[in-house]
Amino acid sequence: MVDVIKNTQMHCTYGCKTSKAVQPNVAGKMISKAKRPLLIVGSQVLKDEELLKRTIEIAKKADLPVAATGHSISGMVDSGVNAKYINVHSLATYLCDPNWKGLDGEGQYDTVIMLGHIKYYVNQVLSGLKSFSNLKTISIERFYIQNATMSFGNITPEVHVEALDELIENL
Amino acid sequence: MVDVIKNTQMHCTYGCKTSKAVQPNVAGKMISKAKRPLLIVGSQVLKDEELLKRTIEIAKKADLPVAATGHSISGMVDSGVNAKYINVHSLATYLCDPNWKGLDGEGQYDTVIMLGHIKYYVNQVLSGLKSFSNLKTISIERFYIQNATMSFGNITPEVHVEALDELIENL
Amino acid sequence: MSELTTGSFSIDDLENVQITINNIVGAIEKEAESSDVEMGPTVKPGVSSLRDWDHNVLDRYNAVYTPMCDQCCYCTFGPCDLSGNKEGACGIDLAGHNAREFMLRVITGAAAHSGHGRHLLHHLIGLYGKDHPLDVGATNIIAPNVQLVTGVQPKTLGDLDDVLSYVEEQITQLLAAVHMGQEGAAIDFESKALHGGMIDHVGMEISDIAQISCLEFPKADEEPPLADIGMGCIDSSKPTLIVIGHNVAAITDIIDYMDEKGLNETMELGGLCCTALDMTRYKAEDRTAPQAKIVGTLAKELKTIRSGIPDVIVVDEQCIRADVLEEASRLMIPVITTNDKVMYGLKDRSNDDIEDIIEDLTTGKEKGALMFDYEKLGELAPRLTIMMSEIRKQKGIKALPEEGDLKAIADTCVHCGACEVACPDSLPISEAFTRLSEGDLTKFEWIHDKCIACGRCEYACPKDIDVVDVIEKCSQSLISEEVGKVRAGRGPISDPEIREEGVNLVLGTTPGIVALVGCSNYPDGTKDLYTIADEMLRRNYIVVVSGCSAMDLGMYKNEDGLTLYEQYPSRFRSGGLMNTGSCVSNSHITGAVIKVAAIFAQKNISGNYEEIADYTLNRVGAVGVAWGAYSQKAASIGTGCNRLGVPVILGPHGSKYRRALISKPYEEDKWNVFDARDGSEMKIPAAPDYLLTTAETVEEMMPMLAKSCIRPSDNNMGRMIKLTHYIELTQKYLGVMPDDWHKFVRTETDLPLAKREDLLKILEAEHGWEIDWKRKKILSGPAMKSDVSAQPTNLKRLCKEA
Amino acid sequence: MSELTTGSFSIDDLENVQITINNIVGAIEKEAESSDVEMGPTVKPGVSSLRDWDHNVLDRYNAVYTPMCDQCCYCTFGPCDLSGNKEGACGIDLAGHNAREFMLRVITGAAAHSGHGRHLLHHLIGLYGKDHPLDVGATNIIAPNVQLVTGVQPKTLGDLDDVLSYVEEQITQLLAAVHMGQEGAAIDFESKALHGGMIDHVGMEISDIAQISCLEFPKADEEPPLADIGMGCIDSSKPTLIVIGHNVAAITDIIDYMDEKGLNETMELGGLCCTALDMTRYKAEDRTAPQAKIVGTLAKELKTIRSGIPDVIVVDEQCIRADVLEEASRLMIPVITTNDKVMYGLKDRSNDDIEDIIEDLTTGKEKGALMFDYEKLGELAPRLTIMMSEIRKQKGIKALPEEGDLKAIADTCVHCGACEVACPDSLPISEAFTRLSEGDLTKFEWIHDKCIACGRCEYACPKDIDVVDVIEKCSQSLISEEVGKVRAGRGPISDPEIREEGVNLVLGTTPGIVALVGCSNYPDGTKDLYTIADEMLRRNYIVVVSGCSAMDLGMYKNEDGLTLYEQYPSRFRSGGLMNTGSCVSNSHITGAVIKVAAIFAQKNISGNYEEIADYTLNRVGAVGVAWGAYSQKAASIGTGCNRLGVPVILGPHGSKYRRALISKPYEEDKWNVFDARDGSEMKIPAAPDYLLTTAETVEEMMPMLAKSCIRPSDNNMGRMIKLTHYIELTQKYLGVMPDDWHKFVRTETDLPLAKREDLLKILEAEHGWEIDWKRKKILSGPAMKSDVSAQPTNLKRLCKEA
Repeated sequence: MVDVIKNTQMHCTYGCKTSKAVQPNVAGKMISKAKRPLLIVGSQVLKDEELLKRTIEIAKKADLPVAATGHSISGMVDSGVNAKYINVHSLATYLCDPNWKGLDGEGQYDTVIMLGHIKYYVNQVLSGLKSFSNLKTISIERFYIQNATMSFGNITPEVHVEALDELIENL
Repeated sequence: MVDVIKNTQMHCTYGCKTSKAVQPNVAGKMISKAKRPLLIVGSQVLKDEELLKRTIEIAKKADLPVAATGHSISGMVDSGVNAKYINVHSLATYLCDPNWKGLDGEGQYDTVIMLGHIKYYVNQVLSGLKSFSNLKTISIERFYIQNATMSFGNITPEVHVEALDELIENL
Repeated sequence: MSELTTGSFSIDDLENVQITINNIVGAIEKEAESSDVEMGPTVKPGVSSLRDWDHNVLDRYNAVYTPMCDQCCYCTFGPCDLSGNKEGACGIDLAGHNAREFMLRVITGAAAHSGHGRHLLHHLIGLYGKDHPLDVGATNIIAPNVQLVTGVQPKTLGDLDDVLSYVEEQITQLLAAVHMGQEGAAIDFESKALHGGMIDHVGMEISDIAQISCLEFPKADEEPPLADIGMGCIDSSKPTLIVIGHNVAAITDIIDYMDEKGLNETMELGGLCCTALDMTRYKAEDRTAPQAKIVGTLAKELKTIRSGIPDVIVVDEQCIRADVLEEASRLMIPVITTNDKVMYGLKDRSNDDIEDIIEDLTTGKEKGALMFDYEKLGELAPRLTIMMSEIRKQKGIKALPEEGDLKAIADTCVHCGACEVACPDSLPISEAFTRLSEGDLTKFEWIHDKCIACGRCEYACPKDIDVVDVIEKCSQSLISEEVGKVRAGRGPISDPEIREEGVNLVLGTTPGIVALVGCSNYPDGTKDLYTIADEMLRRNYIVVVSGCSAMDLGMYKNEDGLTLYEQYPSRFRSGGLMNTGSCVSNSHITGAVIKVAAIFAQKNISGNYEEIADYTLNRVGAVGVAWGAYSQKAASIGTGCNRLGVPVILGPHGSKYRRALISKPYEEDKWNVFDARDGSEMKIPAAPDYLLTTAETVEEMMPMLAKSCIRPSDNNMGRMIKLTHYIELTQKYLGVMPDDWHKFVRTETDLPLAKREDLLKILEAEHGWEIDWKRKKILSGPAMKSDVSAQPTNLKRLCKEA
Repeated sequence: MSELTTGSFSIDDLENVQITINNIVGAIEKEAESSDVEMGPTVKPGVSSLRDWDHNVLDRYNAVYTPMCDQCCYCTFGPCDLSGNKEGACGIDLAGHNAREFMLRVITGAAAHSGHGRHLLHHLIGLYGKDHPLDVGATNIIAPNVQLVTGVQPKTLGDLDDVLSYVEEQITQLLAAVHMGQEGAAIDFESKALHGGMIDHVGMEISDIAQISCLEFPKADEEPPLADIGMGCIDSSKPTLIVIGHNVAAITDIIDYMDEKGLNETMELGGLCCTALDMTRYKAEDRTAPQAKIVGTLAKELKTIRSGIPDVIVVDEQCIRADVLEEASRLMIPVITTNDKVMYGLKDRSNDDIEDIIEDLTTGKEKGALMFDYEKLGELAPRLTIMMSEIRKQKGIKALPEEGDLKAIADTCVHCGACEVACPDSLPISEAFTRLSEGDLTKFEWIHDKCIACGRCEYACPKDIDVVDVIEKCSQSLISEEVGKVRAGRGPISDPEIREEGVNLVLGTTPGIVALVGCSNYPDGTKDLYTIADEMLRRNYIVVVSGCSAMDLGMYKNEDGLTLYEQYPSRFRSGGLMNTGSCVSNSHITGAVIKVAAIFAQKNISGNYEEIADYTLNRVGAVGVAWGAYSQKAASIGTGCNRLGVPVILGPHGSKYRRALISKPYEEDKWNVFDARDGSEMKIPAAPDYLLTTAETVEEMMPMLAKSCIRPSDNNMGRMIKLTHYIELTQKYLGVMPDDWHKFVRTETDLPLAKREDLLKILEAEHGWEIDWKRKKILSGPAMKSDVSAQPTNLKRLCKEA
């Protein structure tokens, strides 16, 4: 089992509320249990093939709809994943709106999973969700993200890949 | 053994750096080991006789010089404790000055112990020491004080008295 | 055309054109010539003009930082971790950033006051014209702060306009320096903060002299009328209109309408915060007792709304709880906003018909309205109040829990302690619930007096208990007895008063001026303030109060049921107690200090800031106290005092301003000044030993006050009096002798008469001083000489050559 | 006296008195009459005057908060926990507080610009007099922002003075609202933020037109000269004087002195940040190539100092690293401060003899000096530079580590990763050290281009490694090649240019204006900006740049070694690339937009803000980009654009401004406007679908830019062109068709010609539109009608009755 919760160092705090460090197996199970999950994939997945591969695998295995932010969609064309491009700042705005019908018109989500984002950017965007929505946000990035509900700690790229593999096993 | 480190809830954070929660026996030993310690006693000791009694006991048993802030000195007259009145804000200023000679002219202190202070006030005053001095600050208040180097957690007045007793045993 | 002055005139051949001459270049110089008004070196000082003075003062009174946060989140390079005085991405360190943070608080406070002044001035010029004369009572120095800083001696409302533009320019310059990549040195942020504080007193003064001159306020009145104060003085059976804020401009029309329509018996008009104070000054120039009642301070806002008593609330600006609309609309109380600083998102109804607005508000279609037309407001608010009173009764609007439900509510408490962590003063709420469960209301009653009704406990409660409601309900009988008296704000101190008292202040025979200013929010309610004022008045200090402090002081009575206002004269003299007025009336306190230099010492004050500040620091024993937790305005008021050489003590919450100015008495070389007679150096006592600091308790503060008033210029009688109080207060409140009393002794005649022999013995035995016991004289020992004709100054340039 | 105007005159019988008439009451109205200048409804709007417009816009573009901290520490009631949108002790909630925080950033930026303007204006009026005429080139609208907001058409320097007082009054009013207990509604803080942004453009415009008019800057010049840029263009063998900041007022005397004494070959004069840009504009009106060199942006400051190349540093104001003095003095580089916003605690030497100052600085007795006398500075700085160069050589001052030591330094790294946590862009420093240990410098070279040299890594390092030094040393060969060309700032867009291009913009046949503004600090160096500009220029967008963006754009060259400045014309036309100038020249970008309405659409602009903003929002396809991490000024510049109806995209760091304005395209009722011809409602496309937002990557931003330029007023040709770019850019950068392209199609002629048939098929198959395949016409489907003569407006009041 990979331990990803040892290092939760942050450069700065956003206040008192801090995300719960979570292990990959637990995260995997939570994702599987979610009623209306959304995998939000950032453009950093394009910088690492291993990461992209696992991203696609997660989406497929858990049958997760994908919100592809930045230009990450370009890595998922013809991958068989149900992905739609959306700007992450807009998406976070809609996620706070109980009237939003989701990317598929089926209604608002209850859990979002963040992967492949720029660290400070995703933390910032999640800060809005933290205070202005009831959404559960699970960060499976390789950085500790304070403003998520749950997050991996700070890990190396290698450990990150292992952790994602373990997460996939638990889906 | 009294466990005083369970609850370290704060209302607000003063940044990333947070004091280490410490148990009474450990605190007691650290005080005993300090080369040049100073017990800084606040006026809240006057509100609780049990607290005042133990304050005096700590000072005597560990042979600690006492800086009596607020009007706490009025509770220590004729108690046999080596106490001097000083304003806590001024004291904290001098504690940041390497040239200060201490209350007794013998030189700067290396460890200060805080007891009997108003919670937000002592936390605020310690925030200056945290960033602008190398002093070790040990809070043995009944509240978790983020800006100390070490601190008890949040405890009830009853547990506080027990904790101080245990600390005294370990002096 | 040789009589051309500022003002307006028309020219025949330019039809429909009126020419306004705002400013005649050289006019100030000309006036100086013609009327022998000397100008000092810093007329309208810029950001750096008084920097030398600041650095001089800051060299002794060091900036002490206690950060609220060791991060910076100003710009998008960040957030940056500055802990341990690290540098952020822009290169600023924690000391620099904290100095900047403090400066920002100061200019926020200054902007609030001068923004208020600008609004008032626009309003009053609109009503009375630019040529309306300024009249603030028996004084030749109408605007001491304005004159000191800008050299301008304003005579009309219009004259204030230009001075206010100067204020706004300076505030903008200071705000600019807050920007990323500007000042890099903490000490220069400090100088900027001091500049902002000075500017604040100019802004406050403009605000207050404008309203005093136009709105028939008491004018340097030694016997202004008394007004009712307290939650208990509102007759809740009547329709009740409550106004909240700091700017009476919007409210005078309401008072006039009520007078005109004879509604004063029909309905209640009560106010919270400084608007309330200024309501009692309105048309009180002739000493008629005001109709309007003061409900209380900021700390009473939530409690007043929660009581359900107001039928309509009108807010103007400053110190208004941000949740007024939300809280009020839950109880079907319409809210009218009247100022662009506070608009609550409400629809602007200024151009709408009153009947339409009333329709929308009485039916609940709208929760409130924005109204900039004050004449309309004057009619709307009272009429609406009378209607809403009826409607709210009919609807059976219920506020606060029933007494019978209290136990059940208490039983829901799980005693998690979250409320106590959230409480700014860690009040024992959990214990009070335990007692309430047992049917005992007294612990909540006890809390009521300490609680500032901020409401943080309610947000923290996992069981959603409305804690504030419980506190208030448990304290109903206490609240109904909350009635007192406040003297309406008198405005400035008159020249005759200064003329009489100046010498006593400078020589020390009047031991000092203690100014109690700022907000309430005293965890121990009103009692602390009473204790301070009573003690100092008995000891013949001059006590000056303003704003919320002035209110709170009127809430506490002696055994005979008298407030301090009723016990002490309202004259500027030893043992006198004066309420100058609202927040902006704080400028009259610095104004009085400036006038001491101008009138008693015959100093030129025009554009002569440094010299007057130096005079104050070395000769005028004055000290300010802002005891409660407070907004940014206390930072600016206090900092303005500091630059002028007046020290200020804050309560423990004041540590959260994050910056103090504290000296080190053990740095002996810092306690020298020049003797202006010959430029020689002279040793001075280490007092005041701070310019801005905090005290932990009222007991600690008492001796601090006495010591803070000691000055190098004290004559022997003065020093003896001050030392007596310092020693007595230390003994009384700390139970010991002060350990530095001997440092203030220059000669045996400085020693308190009654204890002289005992003290001489101590000096001999403990400090090794040589005493001639026959003549009871000190032969050696004192570090300082006693020389009453010495002229202590920090400024080399003021010294004659040796 | 009928020709009496504002200005100064003397009167014979009043000796030594000069009368200045600042303002003639009714003059504006009179001029309006005489020259047919209409006045709009909001001349010099107060804080609430344009609130209706703001609420109108905010109803569609909602404020989106992403707090940097969920606490508030403004006042001493706090700190308060606002997480989960709780209320603090004063009743404010997290949304309200965040809106306030954003507003504070905006007015901080606005104050920086207008504080800069005030300083410049004082300085230039001192040199040139109040009557100095304003001249900014071929335009009848000298100051479009000033005129739009205040109704004033300034003709002289003196005319700007009064406008600036208005700006300062507004900033003070807004700062006042930051105070505890003022505004309670987030939406009204938003309105105040928008007000501050608008005011900022007035302040910027004043600054720039003042300096253009006095300092012989290019005046709406279509071919301003090229200047050298880059750390590589400084000849480090010569004595080097480096100036840093934003205000050229202090520097012109240095340039003049160097010219006069023939020092241009003897020594190097280089600048960082906007002062550098304005140095290249100084006396460039006649298109002579500037002598001064641009070293680079804020991101180059620390690297430049650490290189040890500067012999003397002169700073003025804004965007100067706070540690300049500390860093410079380690390398024995004296620092001269010249502005009261940045004084570094240095002694004021303005009144001292130059020789004494040189003595103190060359001997190291003082680390620097404060100098407000710019004439003296002009001589001091170059002379000192030449002397310090010799002294520093003799002393053997060593900067940066030796190449031979790099491996040893790398070996001390313990790979704890603290530097990467501290790095704003999480750069792989640890890995670079591993590689460096192996003798491979390339990873650090790679980092160099991404690193903004903030220095946070060094503070985080437990081994005290000077990481920035290592990065810089490893990249020496790269740095020596950092040379480029920047076109000197041209100033405003001329009236003839607008006259020619206006129609294309409004009809959409020129697909849009893309403005690249703001600071550098792009994690991908200069390449991102080049990519954007190159792509959009090829597509015939108009590209306007300013400030640090203008610098960075000059750093990247094509295969032929040409910068974009050398490839594209500097004219305001389709495919034109213009550098307007420094930070304050951003006002010319909004100025151009205002002029489109004034000149092309013949709209009155005086005091007519709302109508022009409405016109822009609905008809002018312009979009701003501020890509880097940035100071508060981007917040104010961007917010000023927003109120005028111009959307702005920020890079990912921009999310830390904590507030965006984002619409919800799925809220269909928000995408209606009125047709001014008859007041009927018309559907409009959901573009722009934000006013302020962020993009994650340059690739994502490309299609966003194209979509942001779509407007209801596009004719079919215009819509076709814009849609073509939107589809092509989405396909090129995201690899897919945009999923909302069909929503912008009103009729078949809106469809890109080349793909028309394919797209019609998709519309039929996927969206169920009815197609007449014979005539290739759309029979049903589009939500919007195509009606080029429609007059889309958000303002009911502008509509004719049906």
